[in-house]
Amino acid sequence: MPRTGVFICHCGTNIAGTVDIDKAVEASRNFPGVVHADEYRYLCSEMGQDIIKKAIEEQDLDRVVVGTCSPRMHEATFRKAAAEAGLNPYLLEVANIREHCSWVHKDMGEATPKAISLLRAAAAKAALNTALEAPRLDVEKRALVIGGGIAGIQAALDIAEAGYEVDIVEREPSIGGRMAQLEKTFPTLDCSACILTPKMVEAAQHPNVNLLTYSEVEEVKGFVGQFDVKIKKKARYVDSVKCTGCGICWEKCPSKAPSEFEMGLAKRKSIYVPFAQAVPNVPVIDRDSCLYFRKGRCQICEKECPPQAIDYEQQDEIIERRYGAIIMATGFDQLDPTIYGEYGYGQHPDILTGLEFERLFNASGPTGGKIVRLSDGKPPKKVVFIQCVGSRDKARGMNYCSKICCMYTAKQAVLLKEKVPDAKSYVFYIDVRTAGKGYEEFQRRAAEEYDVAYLRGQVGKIFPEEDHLVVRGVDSLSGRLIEINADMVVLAAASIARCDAPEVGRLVGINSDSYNFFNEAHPKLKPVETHTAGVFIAGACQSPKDIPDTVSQASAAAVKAIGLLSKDKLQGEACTAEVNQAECSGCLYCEAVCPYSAISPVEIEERYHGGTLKRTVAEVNPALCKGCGSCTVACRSGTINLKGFSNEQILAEVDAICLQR
Amino acid sequence: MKSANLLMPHMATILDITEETPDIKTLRVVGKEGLPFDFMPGQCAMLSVPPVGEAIFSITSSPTCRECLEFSIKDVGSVSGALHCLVPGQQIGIRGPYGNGFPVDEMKGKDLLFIGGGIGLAPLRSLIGYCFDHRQDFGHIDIVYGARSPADMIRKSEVRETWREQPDTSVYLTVDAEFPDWDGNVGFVPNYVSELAFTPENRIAITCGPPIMIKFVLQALDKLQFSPEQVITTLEMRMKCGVGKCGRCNLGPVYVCKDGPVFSLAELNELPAEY
Amino acid sequence: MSTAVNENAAGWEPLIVAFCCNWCSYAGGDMAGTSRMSYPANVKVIRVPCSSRMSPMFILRAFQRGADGVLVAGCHPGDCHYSTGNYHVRRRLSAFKRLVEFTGVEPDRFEVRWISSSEGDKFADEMADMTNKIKALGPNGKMRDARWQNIT
Amino acid sequence: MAEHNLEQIEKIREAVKQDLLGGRIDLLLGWEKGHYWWQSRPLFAQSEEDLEKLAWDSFCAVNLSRYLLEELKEHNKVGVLVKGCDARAFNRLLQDNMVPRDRVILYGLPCPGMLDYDRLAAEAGSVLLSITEENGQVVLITAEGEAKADRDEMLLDKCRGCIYPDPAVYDQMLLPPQGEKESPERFKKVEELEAMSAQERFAYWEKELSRCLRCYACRQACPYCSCRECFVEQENPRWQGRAYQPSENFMFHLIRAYHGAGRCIDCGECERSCPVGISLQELNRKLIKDINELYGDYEAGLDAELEPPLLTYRPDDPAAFSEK
Amino acid sequence: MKKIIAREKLPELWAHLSEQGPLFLPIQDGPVVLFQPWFEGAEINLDAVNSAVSPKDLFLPREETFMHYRCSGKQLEMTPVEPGEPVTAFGVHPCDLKAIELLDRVFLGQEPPDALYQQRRENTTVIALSCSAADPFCFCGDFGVDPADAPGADIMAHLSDDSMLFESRTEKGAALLEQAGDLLADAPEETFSREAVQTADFNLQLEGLAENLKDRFDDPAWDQLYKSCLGCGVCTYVCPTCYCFDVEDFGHEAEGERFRCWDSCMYGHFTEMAGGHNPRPERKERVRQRFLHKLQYYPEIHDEIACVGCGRCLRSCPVNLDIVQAIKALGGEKIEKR
Repeated sequence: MPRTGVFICHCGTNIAGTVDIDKAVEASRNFPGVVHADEYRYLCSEMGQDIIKKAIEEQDLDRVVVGTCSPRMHEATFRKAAAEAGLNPYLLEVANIREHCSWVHKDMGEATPKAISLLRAAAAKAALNTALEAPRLDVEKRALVIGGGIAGIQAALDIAEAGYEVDIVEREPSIGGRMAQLEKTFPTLDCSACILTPKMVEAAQHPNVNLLTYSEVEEVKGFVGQFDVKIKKKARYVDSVKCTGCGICWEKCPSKAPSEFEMGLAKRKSIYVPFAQAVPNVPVIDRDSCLYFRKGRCQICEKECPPQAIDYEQQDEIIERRYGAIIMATGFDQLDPTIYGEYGYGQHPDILTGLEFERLFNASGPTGGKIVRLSDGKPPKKVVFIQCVGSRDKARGMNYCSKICCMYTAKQAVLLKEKVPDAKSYVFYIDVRTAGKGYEEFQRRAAEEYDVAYLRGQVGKIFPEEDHLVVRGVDSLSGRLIEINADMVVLAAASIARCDAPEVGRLVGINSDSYNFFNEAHPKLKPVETHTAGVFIAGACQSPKDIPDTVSQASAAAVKAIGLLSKDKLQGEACTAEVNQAECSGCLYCEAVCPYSAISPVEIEERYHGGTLKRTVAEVNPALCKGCGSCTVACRSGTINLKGFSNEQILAEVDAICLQR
Repeated sequence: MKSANLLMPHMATILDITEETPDIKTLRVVGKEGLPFDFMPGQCAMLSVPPVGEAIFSITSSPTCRECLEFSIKDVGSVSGALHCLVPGQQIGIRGPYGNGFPVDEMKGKDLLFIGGGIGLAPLRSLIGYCFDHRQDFGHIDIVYGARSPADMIRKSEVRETWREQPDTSVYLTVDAEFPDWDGNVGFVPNYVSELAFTPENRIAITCGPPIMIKFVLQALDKLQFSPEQVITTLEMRMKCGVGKCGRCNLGPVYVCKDGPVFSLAELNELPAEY
Repeated sequence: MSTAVNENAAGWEPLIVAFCCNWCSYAGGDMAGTSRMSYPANVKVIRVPCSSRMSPMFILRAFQRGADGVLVAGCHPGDCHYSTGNYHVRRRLSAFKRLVEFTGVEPDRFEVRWISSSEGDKFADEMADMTNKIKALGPNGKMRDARWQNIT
Repeated sequence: MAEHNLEQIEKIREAVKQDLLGGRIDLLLGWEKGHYWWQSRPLFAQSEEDLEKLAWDSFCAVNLSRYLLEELKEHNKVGVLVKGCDARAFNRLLQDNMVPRDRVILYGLPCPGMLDYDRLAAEAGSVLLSITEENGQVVLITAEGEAKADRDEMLLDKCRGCIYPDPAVYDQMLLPPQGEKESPERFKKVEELEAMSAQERFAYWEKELSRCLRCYACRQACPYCSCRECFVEQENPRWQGRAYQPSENFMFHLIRAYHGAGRCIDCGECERSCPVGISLQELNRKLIKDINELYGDYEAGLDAELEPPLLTYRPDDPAAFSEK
Repeated sequence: MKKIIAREKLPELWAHLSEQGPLFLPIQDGPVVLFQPWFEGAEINLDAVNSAVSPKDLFLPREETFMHYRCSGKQLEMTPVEPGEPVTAFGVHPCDLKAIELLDRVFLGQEPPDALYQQRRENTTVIALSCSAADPFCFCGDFGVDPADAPGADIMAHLSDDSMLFESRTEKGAALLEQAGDLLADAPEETFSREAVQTADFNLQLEGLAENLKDRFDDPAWDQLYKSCLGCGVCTYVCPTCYCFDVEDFGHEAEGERFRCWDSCMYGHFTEMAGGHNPRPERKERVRQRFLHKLQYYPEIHDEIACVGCGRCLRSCPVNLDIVQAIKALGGEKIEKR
C-alpha cells in the first residue's frame, strides 16, 4: 500500500465556499492508501507548501494528492514543493476541485461529494504513480540547412551570425536556388543577382558556414539535439582546392548538354558552372555528356587546366556529421503544363512557362537578354500571359493559389514593355491577388501605365496559325469569346512541391500535406516548427512564397534553431510511452500513428525451445516522444503504455470516480 | 454431513514484517487464536489479499514455533507484490496446510544435508528449525546456503550465527561473486557442494532453490554417489485450490499441492518432468 | 440481472464521466470555472493528455462501473496539440460509437465533442446538455456490472 | 469422391510435391480428412507419405494461414494452400509483421464455398451417407435415396457473404480462379439489427453473448488476433474479469471486434469456431460496413500495402458523433 | 415408481416443477441447445441428442461466488456465500450423467470433499432421459454407457412419440414424482419398448490404454498431434468430464467477492507461475496434458477413462482435433479390423 497524503486547499473561499473542506478531509482519510489528510487556506503559498513538505517528511509519505485549483495552474508549483521534500515530483497528483468543481457548482451539497469523488480518483491514480525522470539530452552545437536557395542562405547566415556552425547542403553545383534564376524581383524591380550574389558570397566566406554543394542528404538518424546525418558529396571530378575558377576548361570543352539552369532553353558544356556568379566557382563534370566518361577519349579539360585540378578518378564521398538542428529549405518546382493539352505547351517554342520567360530577360540567358521568339528570333509584339495554370484547379491541378504568379506576371509584363516598347501584354486571370507591401500599387501601374490588358477569363485553346499563336478564350465578365493572335504565350505554371519532397521529408521524419509541401507543426502558432523536434522549415518547401516571406520564414526558422542550439541540455518529456518488449508482437501500428516518429522497430532475441529466435518489436525513443498516448490505443494488447497516464492509472480513476456517487 | 468449503480462507493477522533482501520480506502471521492450523515442515498455505487474490507460499517457520506462522516471500507476482505492500496489523486470509511435508520419520537417525539457494531456503528453514528442536532424532546437520550476493541471503542472523551455534551442525555459505566484506566462499552452490565432497553414507540431502540450481545440485549429488532415494526436493507450481482439484499442478497423476510439494528424486524420476 | 438498476427514478442522479484532453477540453473546463459558468455536478472529469489516449476500454469500463453517460472531449480537428491525435480519435471513436450503439446502447450515452480551451461556455453547455439527455434516458443498465453495484 | 475432385487433388499434390521434395519448402500446410467425409483438419505435410493424405473438397473450411505463426518458428520455408480467405488472412498477418513474405510460398486455390454439414444433414432428413456436387447443386445421398439441394443454400454461414473466393495473394495459382462474387447478403443481418430499437438490439446481443463460454475459440482461430498476450489475460491492468457476467461478455466481444476494426478480413472463422453459435461475424461486419461508409471502401486483406483505415486519417473525415 | 405423461402435457409439468425451484432442461438458444432454467415460452428441445455444453454446469457452475469480503482499515471480514436453492435437472442423457459420476470421484470421493459441489449435487434431482437417437459423434458405447439407461439418475425417463415415462430410482426421485400429483399418471408395467440406439464405432481399443500410455509421455505422436490445436478451450468447456477451475476476486480494496470459475488446461496462463516460468509452456505440453489426463492420469487414480463418448469435442473442435484422433494416434485403435 502506498502512503498517500491528501491536502485540500480552501483557496480562501474560492473552494471552501462551496466545498465542505472538513467533510472532504474526513472522506479522504478513508481512501485506500491514505495515511494523512490535511487542509490549508492557501496551499500554494509558502506556508501551504511547507505544510506539504513537512508532512512528506514527518509522515513518510510516498504519494501526495492536492485538492486545489487546476493542474494547469499550479501542478508545477506543488511538484516542485514535493521535489524539495525529496519526493519524486511525479508522485504528486492534483484533484481539480476549483475550476472543475467549486467554481461551477453553487450548492455545497452538490460540490462536496463531487470534490470527494475527484479526490478519490486522484488518490487512486496517485497510488499507481511511479517516479519519473524527464530525460536530459545533449545538444550538438551545429545546424544543418538542407537547400541552398535564398531561404537556406538566409537561415544559415543568421545561425552563423549567432555564433553557431552551420552546414548548407545543396544538391546543385552552386547555391543560389530559384532566386538566382530570376532577372528582377517585384515590386521594386531590383536586380535579383545584385541582391542575391552578395549573400551567396557572404555565406561562402563566413567562418561558421560550411558549404556542401553538389551534395545530398542520404540518411538522418537520431533526434533533436543529436541528428546523425550522412551526406553524399557527389564527385565533381574537379579538385575544388586546386581549381581557381578561371573558366578555361568550360571554354575548351567540346561537348554540350541542355542547361538545367536555363530550363533547357540553352546549352551548357559538359564541364560547367551553372551560372556565371556560381558559388563556389568550381565547375563539375557531367558524366552523362562528357566525352571522356562516355567514350574514354577527349580529356581536353585535363590538358588545359592550368592548376591541374581535373580529377577523373574522384569518387562520391560520404560525410557523417552530427547536428543539433535541421532546417529544411528545399524550395519548389514549377508544374509541367503539358497536362493542359489545350495550352499546347511543349508543342510550340513560343509557349513558355513563367520561369522560362524570366530567363529571356537575363543578359547571360539563352537569348542574351533579348526578348525574342525562340521560333524565329523576332521580338514578340503580342504576348499573352495565362494565370493559374495548374493553380486553383481542383480538377486537374493544385487546389491552392501559387501566390507569386499574379505579381511576377505583372513584373514580366512591365519588363517586356521596357525591352520591347511596342509589345502589348494580355493577362488572362481568375482573380488578381496582390496582397503584399507595394504589390497592389505595382500591379496597378502595370495595368495602367504599361498597357497590360487584364482579361478576366479562361483560355480554352491555343494553336499555331501561320506565324502566330491563336489564343482563344472567354471573357467571363462579358461572356464574349476572345481570340488573340499572339506572338508568345507565357503560362504562369503553378509552384509545386519538389517531386521528391516526401522522400526527403521522410529522411528527417517530417510529413507532407496532400500537395507534398512540408507540414508545419501548427498552422498558426508553429509555422516554422515541424512535428519532429529540432527540424524546422523555411521557404517554398512549406507552401508557395515570395522572397520577402521566404526570407522572414528563414530567419524565423534560424531563430528557433539558435534557441535550441543555445541550450546546454534539452529537457525531454517525462510522461512518455514505453514498450513491454517481451509482449510486443511487433505489428508496429504504434509507429504508424506516432506523430513524432518516436517509435521504431528494433530486433530482439528471445529464447525459444532452448535456442534463440529473432523478432522485431517496437521501441520508443523517449527523446522524441511527446506523450500523447495515441500509440497506446493503437496497441491492442496494451503492450505500449504511457507513463503518467498509464492504462492502470486511468482505469483506477474510472473505478474510483464511479464508486459511491 | 456438510463439509466446510475448502476454498474459504480464515482470517489471520500480520504480526510484523521484516525486510530480508531488497525483494524478499518475511511476514509473521497469527490466526484468531494462535496458530491458524497445525502443520509439518514443507507444507504450504494459501494467503489471500482481496481484491488481488490468493497464492500459495511455503511455511518457513518450524511447527515447533507456536506463536505464529512465518512466510518468506519474494515479490514476483501480483499477490506477493500485494503482500509486500501490507503493514503490521493488517488482516489477510489464510487456508491450509497443504501438501505432504518432509518425510521427517524417514530422516530420523540420519545425517542431513540441506542445500538451499536464495528464497529456496524458506521451506528448508522450517525443517531445519524442526530438526534443531528435535536434535536428538537426527545425526549431523550440514547446511549449504548460497545467494547471488550477501545482501540476497535471507535470515541473515540465523544462517550466520544462530545455526552455527547449534550442536553437531556445520553451515557453509557461498555467494555467486566476490563482494566487499564477504569472507565466505565464492561460487555457485552446486560447485560448492561438489567441493565439500559430502559422502552419501547414512545421509539424506534436501535441496530447494531456483530450478537451474536444483538441476546442477542433483548432478553434483549424483556424482557424489547419492542415490535418488537419498535426495529430497520441494517443487513450486501455480496452484489455485491446494487440494488436487483445480487441475494445474499435476505431474502425471500426482498433484504437487497434495501429493507434494516434497518429492524424493526417486519419485520425481518416475514422473513427467513438467515442473 | 445486468439490466436491473436499483436506483429509484425519483432520487436518481446520473453519473457522467467526461474524459478531457489536457490541452483543449480540460482547459475549456478550466475556462468554464474561471468564468463561473455552472453546469451539473453529475459530470466528473478525468484528464487525459490527448483524446487519442482514449481507449474504448476506458469507456466500457466506465459503463461497467455504473456511468450513465460517457463523454470524450478533445481539441477541434486540426487543432490537436499533438497535431494528429484527434484525427485518429475521430475515426477510432466513430467506429466504436457505432459499435456500442449496434449492441444496444442509446446514442446519447456516449458522445464525443470538440471543445477548445477558450470555449468555457461550450464546455458548460455540453455538460448540461449531456446531463439533460441522460436524465431523459434514465439510469443505464446496459453493460453495467451488477456486482459492482452490490459492493458500492 | 467425385472424379473432378480427385483430379484437382492430384493436380495440387503434384504441384506441391515438387516443391516439398525439391526443398523449396520444408512444410506444406494443407488439409486432410477427419473421421468423416465432411470433416477436414489441417495437414502438416513434410513427406511424400504425408502428401498422400492431402484433401481438397467442399469441407476445407479451416483457415490455414494462422498456423504460420507457429510453424515458421520451426521451419524455414513453409508452403500454404490458400483459399480466398486464407490468402486474406495471410495478408492480415503480413501487414501486422507477423510473417515474413519471403519464407512463405502461397499456393492459391479458388474456393467454391465450403458446405455446412449440419445444413446438409438437416436437408437430407435421414442419415446422410455422402454427397456429390453438380452444376451448383448438391446431391444428398441417404439410405432412402437421393435428393438435390441448391449448393448456395448449403454453404457455411461464413461463406455466404463471401465476395472474394479467389486468393488475393499467391505465388502460384494451382487451379483456375473463378472471379469475384456478388454478395447481396453480406450486410443483411447487420441491417436487420440496425433497424431494431436500441432496446431490442441490446436484448439480442445480451442473449447471444450470454452463451459465451470464454473458450476464446473465436480469438484463437482469428487471423487478426495475433497479439502475444491478449488484453483478456493481462493481469495488470485487469481489463477483463473471468466471470461470466453480461458486462464482461460485452467487454470481451466488443473490444475483440473493435480490435478488428479495419483489420477483419471477414473470413468468419470466429463464428464457425464458436461452439455455442454466437453471431460474432455480425459485430465484425458492422465495423466493416461503418468504416467503409465513413472512410471509404476498404477490404482488409486484399492488399497488404494499403494502410488499415484506423491507422490513417484525412483532415476532412466525417465523424459519427452528433457533433461533426 | 413408474409414472407417465402425455407429451403435450409436458409444459404443464415443467411449469409445475419450476415452481418448486429452478428447473434446468435442454432449451434451444439460437443455433444450439443448452441446459438453462425453464421460463415461460422457452423452446424445449428434448430431441437434441446432446446439448452443446454438458450439464456439468449445474454442479460445477461456470462461475460461482463463494465469498464476500469487506475491508476497512486493517480489518478484513470474509463471509461465505452458500450455493443456492435445490434444482431439478430434466433430460440429462446417460453419458452426461456418467460424466457427473466421474466428477463425483474428484469432488466427493477424493479427500477433502468439495463442499460447494457437494451441496449442489445433493440439492439437485436428476431426471435422466434415455437416448432415442444418436448422432454420428456419439460413441458412448466404448465407455460402457447404455444410451437407454442412466444408473445414477434419481428418475429415469423415456420419451416416445406421444408420451414420457418416468421411473424413480431414488427417494428423491420418488418424492418428486409423488409431488407432481395428478400431472402424472401411473404407468403400466410394459409401457413401451424401443429400438436400441446405434452409436458410432471408431474401432477403439481402450482396454489397457491407460497402462500403455505410461510409456508414451515422450512418444513422437505428440509432435504431430498437437500441431493443429488452436489453443482455444472449446474441448475443455464443452467436455462433461473436464473440471479445471480458477479462483478470482472481483471488487475493490474495500469490498468485493471471490468466485470460482471454469478454467482450461489448454490456456497458456493456466500453469504460468508468478515469475513467468511455465511448466507447460507450449501447445504440445498442453494437448498432451489434456489427453493424458483423460486417458492415463485420471484412470490411474480412479480406474476409469475420463471420457464418456458424448462426442462434443468431435463436434465442436474448430479444427477437428479430438479425443478419438488422440486415442488412435496413441495406439488405441483396434488392429485386427480393417
